[in-house]
Amino acid sequence: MEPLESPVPFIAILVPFCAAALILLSYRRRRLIEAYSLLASILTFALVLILLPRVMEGSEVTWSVLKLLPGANLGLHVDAFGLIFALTSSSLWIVSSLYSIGYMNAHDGHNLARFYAAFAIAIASALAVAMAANLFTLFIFYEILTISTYPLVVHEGTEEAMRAGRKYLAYLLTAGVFLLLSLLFTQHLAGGNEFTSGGILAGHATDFIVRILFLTFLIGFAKAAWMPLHSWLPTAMVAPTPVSALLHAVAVVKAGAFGMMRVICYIFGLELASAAGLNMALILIASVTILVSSFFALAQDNLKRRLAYSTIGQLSYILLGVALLTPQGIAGALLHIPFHAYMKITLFFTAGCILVSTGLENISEMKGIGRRMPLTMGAFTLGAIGVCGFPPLCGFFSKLLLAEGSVEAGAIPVLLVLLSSSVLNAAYFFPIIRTAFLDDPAEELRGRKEAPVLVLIPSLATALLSLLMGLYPAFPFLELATMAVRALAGGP
Amino acid sequence: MIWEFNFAMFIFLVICAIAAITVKNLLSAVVILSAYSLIMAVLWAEMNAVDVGFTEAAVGAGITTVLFIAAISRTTRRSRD
Amino acid sequence: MREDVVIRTVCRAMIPFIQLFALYVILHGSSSAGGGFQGGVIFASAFILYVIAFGIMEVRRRMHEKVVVALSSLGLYIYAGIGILCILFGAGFLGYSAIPLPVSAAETRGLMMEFVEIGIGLTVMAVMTSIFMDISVKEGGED
Amino acid sequence: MMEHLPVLVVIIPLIGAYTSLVGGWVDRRYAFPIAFINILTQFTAALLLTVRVMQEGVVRYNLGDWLPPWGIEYVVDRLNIYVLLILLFLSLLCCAYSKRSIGMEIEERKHTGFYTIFLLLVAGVTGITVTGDIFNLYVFLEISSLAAYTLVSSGRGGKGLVAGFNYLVMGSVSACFILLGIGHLYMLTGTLNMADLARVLPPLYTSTTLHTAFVFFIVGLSIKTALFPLHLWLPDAYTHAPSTVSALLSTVVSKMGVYATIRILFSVFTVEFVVGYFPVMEFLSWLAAIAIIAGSLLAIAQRDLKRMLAYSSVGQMGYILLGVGMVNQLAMTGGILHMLNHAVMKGCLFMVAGAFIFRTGFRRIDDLKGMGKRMPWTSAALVIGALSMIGIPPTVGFMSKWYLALGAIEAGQWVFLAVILASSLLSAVYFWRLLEYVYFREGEGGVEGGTGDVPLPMLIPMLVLAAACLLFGIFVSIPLSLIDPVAESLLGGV
Repeated sequence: MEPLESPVPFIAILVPFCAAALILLSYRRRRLIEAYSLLASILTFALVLILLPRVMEGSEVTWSVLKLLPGANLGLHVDAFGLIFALTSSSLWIVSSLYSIGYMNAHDGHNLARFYAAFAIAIASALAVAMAANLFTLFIFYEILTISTYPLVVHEGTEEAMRAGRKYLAYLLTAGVFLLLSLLFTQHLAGGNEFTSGGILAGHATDFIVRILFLTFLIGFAKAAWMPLHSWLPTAMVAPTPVSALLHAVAVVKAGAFGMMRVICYIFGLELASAAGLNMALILIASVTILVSSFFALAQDNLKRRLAYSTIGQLSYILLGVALLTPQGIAGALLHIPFHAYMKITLFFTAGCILVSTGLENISEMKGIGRRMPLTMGAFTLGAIGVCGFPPLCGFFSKLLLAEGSVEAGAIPVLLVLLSSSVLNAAYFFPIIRTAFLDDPAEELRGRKEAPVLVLIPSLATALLSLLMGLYPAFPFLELATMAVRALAGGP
Repeated sequence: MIWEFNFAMFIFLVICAIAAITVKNLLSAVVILSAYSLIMAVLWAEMNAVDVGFTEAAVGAGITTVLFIAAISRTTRRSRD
Repeated sequence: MREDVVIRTVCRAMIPFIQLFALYVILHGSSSAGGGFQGGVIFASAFILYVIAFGIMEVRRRMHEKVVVALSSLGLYIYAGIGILCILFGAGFLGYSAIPLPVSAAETRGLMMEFVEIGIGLTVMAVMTSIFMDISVKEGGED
Repeated sequence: MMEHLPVLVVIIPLIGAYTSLVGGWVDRRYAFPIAFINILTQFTAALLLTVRVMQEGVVRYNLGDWLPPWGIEYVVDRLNIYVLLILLFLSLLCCAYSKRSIGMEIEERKHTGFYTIFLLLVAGVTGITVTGDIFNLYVFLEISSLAAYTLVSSGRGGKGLVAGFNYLVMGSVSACFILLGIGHLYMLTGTLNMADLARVLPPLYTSTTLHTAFVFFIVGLSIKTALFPLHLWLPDAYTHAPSTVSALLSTVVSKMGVYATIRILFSVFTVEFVVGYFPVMEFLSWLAAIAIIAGSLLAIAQRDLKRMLAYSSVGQMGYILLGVGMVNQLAMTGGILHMLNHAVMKGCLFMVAGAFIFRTGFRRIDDLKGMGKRMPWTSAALVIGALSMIGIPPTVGFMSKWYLALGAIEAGQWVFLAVILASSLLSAVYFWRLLEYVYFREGEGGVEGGTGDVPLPMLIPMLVLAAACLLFGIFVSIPLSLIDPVAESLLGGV
């Protein structure tokens, strides 16, 4: 079907930007800021939702924003592939806006205008990454994403936060330079950088150059937190919990993984990727990351850090899925973007709830917390089960597809990695649940109640959503993923 | 063009230049510089660049010297190095 | 230098001649060696001589610093004014011959050139004098 | 009047200089409005001239109705008008900025003189850009340099005086070299007209005299542009000059040196010569690459904000010269584009530094804690300027980086590519430290004295430049439409 020209994607990205400007201008009025933030999130989600039926019909929506430089357009193009990510981040923005309001109220937050504005810009950039029509657009917003999340990481203003911020920038700006390098080379070799299904590099470069380019791309997408370029992510956990939840579990890291998928599928092309042996390297990196990060997670006592290492492992699922280069694998990887997002955000939200109502961060101190905060820990349990990949939560489906994909590709070691990873996930999540529910509550927890409503509701909502997605995986994500894979295979 | 004359002038010029740098008394240095300019003016004239010679005489030997002296009279007379 | 009769008398005798010579240099700039710049410098040196002989206060009484400023601007205005006058008469900037004077084109050109030289001379004289005055005057006092 | 625009843009500030002197003589307060209106008029004239250049390609003007090889010819093509617009735009903003900013830094009785010399400097740089005569170029170079020396030393306190003196000495040495170069050329060819020179030089490309002249030019111009090992005058001059002057130096004065370099390398000597007969471009690009890295490293080591910006300028000049030195279309476009971009961002940053000094008197980066809250608009301008220097899209800094990097790939110069990309990381290091202090560290106690932003005359130019950092980044096609043919015509021989 002919692509549809429509400014809706552009407006969807513009809304958060405008919201950020409004927020900064009314920096003295707290309620107004919160209202802007919430309103913008709902509006953005609605706009993305408008796109959904069109894409489901099989049509693609494009909008050429601006011819920035010769050969480098700023353009948007929404297909099923990108819409999955766009839907995920925009829908989760609503809940995390609510959550931020509750969290910041409970924490007596400071510099709120800066916080909400940076948050909005980060979301807008993540959306733009999802809808980018070419590598250039993707790169631009990838960089803006880096910059706009920095104020969030150092939000607390402590010395530790500063150090974390510096590390964050050091990793991600360097990655940005590598991505720019890759972009420039792509431009130079292929004479363009539009995302084209089937790739644009084939026939323009030798295998050796393709491999080098793949390496620079991989370093460029260090936001995907593959090992050994992962250490910025646990460090960035000093940020306030809503930030860790949405950005470091969803938007930022997924932008990295998503970008890598885009590049492999639409710049290199699947044939070239398998011909040059790129998938083997990626499978190796992803497998190692999955296993090693799980062991790291086992060793963490700080809940947010444990979740961060878990995120690192789960992200590599996505890389692994795309590296299989089979339809099922790619579909699984695509599905894992929203599914993991819903589950992981639940976990982070609940970690924040615990922090808000008890001030605890370490797992060893959370003895019996489940009895005091049953709803919170119930949500946590759901999320944890999902991440481990057990039915009926949504995590099960993405892992199932990934496993099918690995069988399809004949990569049995990958299957083993996936299975052992599930076991390891269970190994680091179940002790928490056991401590929370079965141990006797500690003295200092006496009298503590549930978290404030504003932070509790989003946590429950995302937990329920991940359950619902597990029960009805088809709509819309599975369908979108299937469509995306079909489009990649060259079909209608 | 009398090359012997030019040569002599040139020697003087070099002597003046060196002297202007080496002399400790700034006032003397200024005077030597003014002599330098005058020789230079003569040399310019000798090279058929009368206009330049004229300027050199008026500016280099004339007004600059006065300005230097006025400046020195406001500061110390001896160079410190 | 205050009460030196010899210097004063000699200067009094010399200064008019120096100024005359300066005028000569300025006005003959277009046809022989010299010109506005050199003439202006010589003119300025006449003033400086005057300062040396009679002290700065005397000079300031006769030629106030603001007059110096005005003169330096006036010189430039003469130069730019003639240039623009040429433009107004339809030629290029400083295309003298376009100015309709009741003399031949070559004469007009020479005449205008003299005016420009006078302008340059004025500016140079004024600027040189003011530099000297600035250097030789301590804050508010006499040197 | 339209046909006289090339000469009018030079004459207007010249008249204005003395008018503001007379105005200041009547009343000190008149000097500023006269100067400002003057530059505004001149800018309008330049815009009109742009229209003509876009229509006619090249606008020629014979001074005093003398025909070209004998008389002085003013030639305005796209490169000229591009540089001219940059210079006048920045001069205009610096002038507006100076109204309040010089109040603290320059004694009041010198204000009239300040504007006079300011306008003389503008006249000088304008002259450089429009003239087609190489000796005339030298004269204007000297006018603007002399004005610059004076302005540097015009501030209170002795440091500016010393810095100005050092600048004077270095500048005069460079002027001597350039003059010697011109002398050699004249001796060889008997003409001073650039177009004429370009026409008669080719048969002489093997002549030793010509090579000597060329070396003189290169050395002289390198000092003027503060190319790395010859940059020593720059940090002090930029640091100790009054804030307006720092902004003016980094944007206007440095660009005129770069412009002169490009003109002489490509319009007097041609690409054919600098590549084929006297392979200096390779050497220049290496120097520029070293300048980029060294400038950035030195900037990291600085604690004084203005000094840091000064060293970063050394690096940024390297960017421009690197682009020019790689001798291909893309890199050349990048280098020339960076003239505008660097002017916009560095002007903005120096104005921000001036605003901090104006409000608090702080020069050291460590003292700027918590400024983000005390001076929100100024700090916002700082953020945009700094991001642009780092080269974050879609600011202007990214656009030049893009072109330069593509040019380096095109030329197969991997080292230069690495330098360009690494330097953006290095600038991230020193600018991010600044941002960290300004925004993310709380000031210790309330600093008494000023809170709140600087007065509007200082704030508006700053914000205009900050906006320009974004606008020229997003609508980069506007400057590119001027530059693309320039890069092509400069490289015509290859």
